[in-house]
Amino acid sequence: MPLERKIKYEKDCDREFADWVTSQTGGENLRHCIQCGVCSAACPLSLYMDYTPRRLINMARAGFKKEVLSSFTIWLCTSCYSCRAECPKQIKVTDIMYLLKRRAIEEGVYPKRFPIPVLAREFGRMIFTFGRVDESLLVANLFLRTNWLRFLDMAGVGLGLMRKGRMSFVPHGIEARGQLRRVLEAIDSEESKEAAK
Amino acid sequence: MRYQYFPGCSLKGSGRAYEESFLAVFRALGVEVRELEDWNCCGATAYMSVDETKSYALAGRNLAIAARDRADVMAPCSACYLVLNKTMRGLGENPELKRKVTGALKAGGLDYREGVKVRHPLDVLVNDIGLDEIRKRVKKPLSGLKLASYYGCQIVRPFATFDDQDDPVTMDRLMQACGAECVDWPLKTHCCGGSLTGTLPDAGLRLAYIILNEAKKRGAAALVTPCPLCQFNLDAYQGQMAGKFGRPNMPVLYFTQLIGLAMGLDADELGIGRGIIPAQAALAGR
Amino acid sequence: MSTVKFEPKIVAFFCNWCTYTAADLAGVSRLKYAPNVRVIRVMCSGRVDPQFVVEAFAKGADGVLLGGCHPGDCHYAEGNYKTLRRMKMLERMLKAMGVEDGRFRLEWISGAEGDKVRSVVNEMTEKVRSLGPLDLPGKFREWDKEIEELEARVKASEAEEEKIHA
Amino acid sequence: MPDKPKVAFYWCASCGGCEEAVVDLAEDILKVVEAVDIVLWPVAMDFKKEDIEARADKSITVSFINGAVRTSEQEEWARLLRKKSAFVISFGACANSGGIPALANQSAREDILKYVYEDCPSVENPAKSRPATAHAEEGRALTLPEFRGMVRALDEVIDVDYYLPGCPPTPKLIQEAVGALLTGNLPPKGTVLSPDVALCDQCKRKDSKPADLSIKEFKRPHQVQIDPEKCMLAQGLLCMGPATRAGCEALCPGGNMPCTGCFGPTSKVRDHGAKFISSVFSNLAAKEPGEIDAALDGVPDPVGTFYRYGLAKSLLRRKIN
Amino acid sequence: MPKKDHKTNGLPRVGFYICHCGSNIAGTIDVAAVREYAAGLPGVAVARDYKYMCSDPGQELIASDIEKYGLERIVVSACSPNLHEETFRKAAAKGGLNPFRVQMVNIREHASWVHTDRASATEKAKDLARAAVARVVHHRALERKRVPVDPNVLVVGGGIAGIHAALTLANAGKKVTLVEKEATIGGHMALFDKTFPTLDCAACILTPKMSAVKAHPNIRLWTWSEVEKVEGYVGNYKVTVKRKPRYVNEDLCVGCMECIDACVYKEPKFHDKFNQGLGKRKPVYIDFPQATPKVVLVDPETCLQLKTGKCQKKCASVCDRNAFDFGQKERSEEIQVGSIVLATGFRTYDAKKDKQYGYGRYPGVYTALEVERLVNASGPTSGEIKLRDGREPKAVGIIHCVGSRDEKSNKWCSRVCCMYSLKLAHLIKEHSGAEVYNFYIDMRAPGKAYEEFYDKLLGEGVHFVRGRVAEVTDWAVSPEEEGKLVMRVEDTLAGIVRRIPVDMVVLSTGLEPQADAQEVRRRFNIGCGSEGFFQERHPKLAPVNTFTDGVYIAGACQGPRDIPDTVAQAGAAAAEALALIDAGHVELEPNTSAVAEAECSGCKTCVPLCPYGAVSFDEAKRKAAINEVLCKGCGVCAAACPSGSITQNLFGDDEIFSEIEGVLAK
Repeated sequence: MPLERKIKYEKDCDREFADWVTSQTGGENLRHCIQCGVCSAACPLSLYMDYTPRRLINMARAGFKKEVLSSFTIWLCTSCYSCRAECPKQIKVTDIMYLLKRRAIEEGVYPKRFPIPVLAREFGRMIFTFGRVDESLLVANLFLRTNWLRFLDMAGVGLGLMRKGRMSFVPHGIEARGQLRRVLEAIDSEESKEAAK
Repeated sequence: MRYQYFPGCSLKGSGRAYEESFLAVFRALGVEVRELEDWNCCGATAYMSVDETKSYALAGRNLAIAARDRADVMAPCSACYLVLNKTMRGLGENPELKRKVTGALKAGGLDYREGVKVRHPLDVLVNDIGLDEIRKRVKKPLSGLKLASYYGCQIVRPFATFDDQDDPVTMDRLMQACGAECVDWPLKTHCCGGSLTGTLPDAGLRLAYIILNEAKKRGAAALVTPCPLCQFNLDAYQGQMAGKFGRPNMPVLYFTQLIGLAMGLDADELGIGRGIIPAQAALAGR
Repeated sequence: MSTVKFEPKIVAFFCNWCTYTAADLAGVSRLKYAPNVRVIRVMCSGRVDPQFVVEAFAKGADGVLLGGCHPGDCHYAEGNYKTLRRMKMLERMLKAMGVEDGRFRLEWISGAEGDKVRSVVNEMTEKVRSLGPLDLPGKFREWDKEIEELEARVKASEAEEEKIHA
Repeated sequence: MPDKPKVAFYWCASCGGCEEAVVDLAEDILKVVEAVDIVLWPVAMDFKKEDIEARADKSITVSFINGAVRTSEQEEWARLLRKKSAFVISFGACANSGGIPALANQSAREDILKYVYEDCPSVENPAKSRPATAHAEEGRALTLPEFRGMVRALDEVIDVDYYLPGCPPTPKLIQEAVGALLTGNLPPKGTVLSPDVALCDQCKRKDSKPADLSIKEFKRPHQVQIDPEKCMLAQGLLCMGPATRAGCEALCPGGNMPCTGCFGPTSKVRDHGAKFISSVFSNLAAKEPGEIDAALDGVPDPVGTFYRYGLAKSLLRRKIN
Repeated sequence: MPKKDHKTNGLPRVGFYICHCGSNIAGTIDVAAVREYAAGLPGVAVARDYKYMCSDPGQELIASDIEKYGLERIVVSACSPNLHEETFRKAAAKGGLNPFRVQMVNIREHASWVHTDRASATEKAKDLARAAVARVVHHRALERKRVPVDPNVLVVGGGIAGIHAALTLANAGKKVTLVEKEATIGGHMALFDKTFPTLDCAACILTPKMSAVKAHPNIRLWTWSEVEKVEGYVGNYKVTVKRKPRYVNEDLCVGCMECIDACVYKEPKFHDKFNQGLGKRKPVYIDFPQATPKVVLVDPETCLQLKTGKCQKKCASVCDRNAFDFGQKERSEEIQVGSIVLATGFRTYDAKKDKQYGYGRYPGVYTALEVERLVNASGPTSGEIKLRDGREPKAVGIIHCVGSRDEKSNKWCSRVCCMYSLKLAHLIKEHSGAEVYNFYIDMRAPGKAYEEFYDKLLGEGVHFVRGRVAEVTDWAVSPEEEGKLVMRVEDTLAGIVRRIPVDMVVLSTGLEPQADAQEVRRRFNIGCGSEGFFQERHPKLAPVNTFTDGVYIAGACQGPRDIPDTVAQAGAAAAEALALIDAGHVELEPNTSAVAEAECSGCKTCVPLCPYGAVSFDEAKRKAAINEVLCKGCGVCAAACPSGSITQNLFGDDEIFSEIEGVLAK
């Protein structure tokens, strides 16, 4: 069995990453965490997580960038905000999950063909083009892009919905698509300006 | 009384019954509800994980449009309700973000103004219209109907603006006003699995099942909810659950549908038939 | 305006029991804030006579800050209510005399609010900086130039006569 | 004939009321006239500037100068009289502290001229011509005095020996002053020739003032039937008496009008208005900011109320603009 | 070196001293530059700097210079006057100068400690020095008024703190009035069964002290009473006390309790506050057998006679002492005291606020105080641990930090919860043999023999789970969870989330300020910290003093603390009061106001402004007059006097105007 070094050397810790997290909106009082674990206990998904939210928070502020960004935990968050509601230090755990997801997508470190980041990207693509989301189309795309076999398994759902008139494959977008694009592009240029600085 | 109405994508798709019943009820109450013109996707929570600023801008566009009218905005979809409120707070607390977003909106010829109120129909029904008014309108009380009121997460968290985060009661009081009975149970705001039902069924379906199963245990004949995604997960996936955990066979209705029934509106007008799990039995021909 | 950055001069009147104590606390807690304020200690904000405020402006203050205990917390029961009443009238008078809002500020700061001292002093310093110098002594000199000229002229003409007579 | 003390009267920016006050000495004026030679009194007799210029310095025993100083001419006369007089007495509120004319210190010079010569509804001046300090025509040059940037009290222009307060000073105070000068038993220089105590001391309504005023609202004289006995402040009328120097024997309260402060403050007060604010408003009934503001709305014109006679000598001197 | 004949052109000769305070000041301010600058100021005859002005040589320097240079005024530029003004006044007095001719400049707290830029901090120090020199010239020689101290003491609150303070004072021969708002003294301690870490029974150590209070000739015990009004000043307080009606004459009742048996209500059926509602009582009752005074009282809310006037009054008829008096009315009594000890204690956090723990929803959820009563032999279950439904718990979970260390409720650590939770864990295990889980965030056992106690509990096999419980719920995911209360928590040391089914949940609620803390502190004119506990004068150096002389605080009203600390503090408060009494007199600050009679117009503006009635209107002279003993020196009258005829010592117009001019003159 292959041996792997578990001990952390200080050089393995990425201070810059820790500072980045705490500097983001939502990350403000991350450093105040007293590791009580109430977030983990309140989380309905923690039972599937590789690291509990509490551990993830601690690893983030310690700068364990690799483990944090590649963790399964951030992708399991359904943003039900239970953690944030219970946190005695009012740490915005959910928002922190969001910003970690964003960073992971930027750096391309997430399980390949793992549906959730794809879902997120699909959302983006669809909103850009139509201004609205057509769930059915979204779901269909999603499964075709990840694991189309599962699509068959889920097809039952789709058929049921269709029978009940709850599915439409014609994407109805907004009229002012141009306007919407201008708005989103304005953000891009603004952010690229900042990047330049 | 007059309100603007932000449907959001779900209420035009899988949540159609929600829109139908919501509009029907407010029509019957004589409250004017106007759909926000050319609204766009609220930027839903999942999008937050692609680009935060853009998701603020997306919601910002809707708020800018809403600001042209003084009337409060009703957002029946929990996600929309949360995202729009979160955006207002976010822009309020973070001037830098506000500068970016309002700037971008300007580029699109829109101007963002503060002071728009985004509210949930539950809030409006209980605090603006009032339970007494509802009681007055009840023609066919839902007497004998045992319900488990399930709120889901995002209308009380993180911003508990009109109800308690752990033990909300608004919808229970509404259902009681309609003559129904609400079981006492602890899962009112537990997670239904959100988008995981689709992306990670093993995880998502389990959560959904726990809720349906507990409701059943407590003797509820049906689940009532104010959230389209919850309704979708809890209703549409019961078939998938069957294989893994067992078949709850529990109809999942929108609170607007039940209010509508109590007020004597026509079941089809309220989209009762659109449920994957038929509700007729539970509603005993109401 | 001169090229050197304008540093506002702010005179503060702090009540001994709350705001002065809070300022001490800020010190003990090593909070850092702008060095533009000069504190004058009074036992109670109720001791502060609106004359002190206008005098401070007349003698060259760019801003005047008055700090007392929160309403209901006055060490002398109700001194701060008397302060509030007077100062609200004074504010109206100052406005009418063309002293911009923000040059005079009344704040309730309890002995436990060292951090509020920091934020109030910093905010006010920035506010007054943005308003620019008030510099009444300078303005007085400016205004009085016109009569000095005449005085000089009179003296000159008298000197002329002296010559003629002589 | 024996060399009688020489006396000069001069008026700067004033309404003439102070001159009236002198006339109000009635037959006593004759005594004065017997006792002194009047060498200058523009309002009553015809003298020329040259006459005064021709006099030896300090040859005038005393000059009574009333009115505030607004123009260069007034400054010249003030300086001239200062030079020629042994004593200069600042006569009346305008000379002492700017008086009513000093209320103009709330407006900039330009605004005043623009209004008076252009915007005033009753003015017809399409050419928008303004008085010029120098004008030449057919070889003749005409000059006008300079209109200064602000109104000044007399002692802001020249050195003053004594002050007679009041708008106008009362005959009694004038007599006492003249008497003191003639008999030569004089108080220290710079003294205001009136008791150094506030007016309540002389006011008949003093006893009707409650121990606890706690004023609820302010009214203006035209808004109420004023009780002729009761303390004005107790009736919600802003009476400057408590903050104003005595000497007039409470003429206005006697005439059922609140004191407006023409005698100026007592010697220990630097700013009449600020001090008055400090006293009266401490005794409002209101506690909450909202209530307090409501009460203060009853004082629509703070500056005009608190500095009616003293703006020129207020610590801020004029509106800053 | 300037000589004695140094010219100060007519001005009083000022000595200027600036302190380095080690590097505290010198680190940020150019002390030498300030000294040089001050030396050139008008009137300054000598200017020096020194490492520590407050040290003996520093003070000596001032004293000797006064003689050497004929100094008439002293300015010391150092720390806050609130710290050392007294020190330097004494130094001046030692040198033969009137102590009030000294002015301090605060360049430490207000400059060196709060600024970073040396140049601007030094500028500030110069400005302040200039102002002080300009102002000190006007300082007149003043005398401190001496007023005698009333040796009687008021102790408010009859918990262990109040009891201990009262006894200490009484044993020292002082007359003490102990006022308690409940019907019995004993406070929270009387509710406890055992006390940590020694596990000796609370009653055994408390009740003897309670009866000692009752029996003590020097203590007047007023229970069922509250302080209404406090007037006066240090050494001479006039206190009004509200005495609530008991409907039983205290002097006649001997506490035989026959009336309780006789009551027309055969069974006790009313909420028993003392037992946290776990037991029931009758309309006529006594809190607990050792209640002190051992006197019954009648509850007007539930007593038939008092509600309807129609009752056989069996209670009264069986009382051979005729102690019953249904006509009793509330009354107020006035007492004179010289000093006051406040020991008003704390309240526990309202567990209902934390909905996720289901208190009030699930009968199996208890507060720690309720459990104290359950395990107490004299409690409603006489020490048996029975759930509300009568079952005996097989598993019990104790949640720490409920209403503590939580931004949503109380930020602070309540200090005692960890220890009392350990105690309860031990007692529950001992009484019921149940499995006991402690859910803690951090285990805090920082006291004598506390860590050892924790160690003992570890040995006893109590389970410790490090994690804050997210939820107490009754939904089961497995058969063994059915009918149980399930606690969801992360075992943070294992990094694993657990669901633990129990029968009983104990919420270790934190300590909070009393509900009426704000009113009480206003009544006694003291301060509260931001969290609402009474504010001590100095967190380290004056922990039992307040900013109001003669008023001292003891126990948990000042902050959460356990019994040993409370008792120690109560002793300290008593000692402070004794020190004041033994001095026999207090010296009043001389910064009082006075009316210049000749200049007063009698306008009465000042009269209503004084909160202490020190300003009066002399009808004969028709002028205002100030009683300088009553005057506390706020100066509000001086500010308001419309003719400037009132001056305040040390804060006169001349002093303040010259200070204003001083800081601005350049």
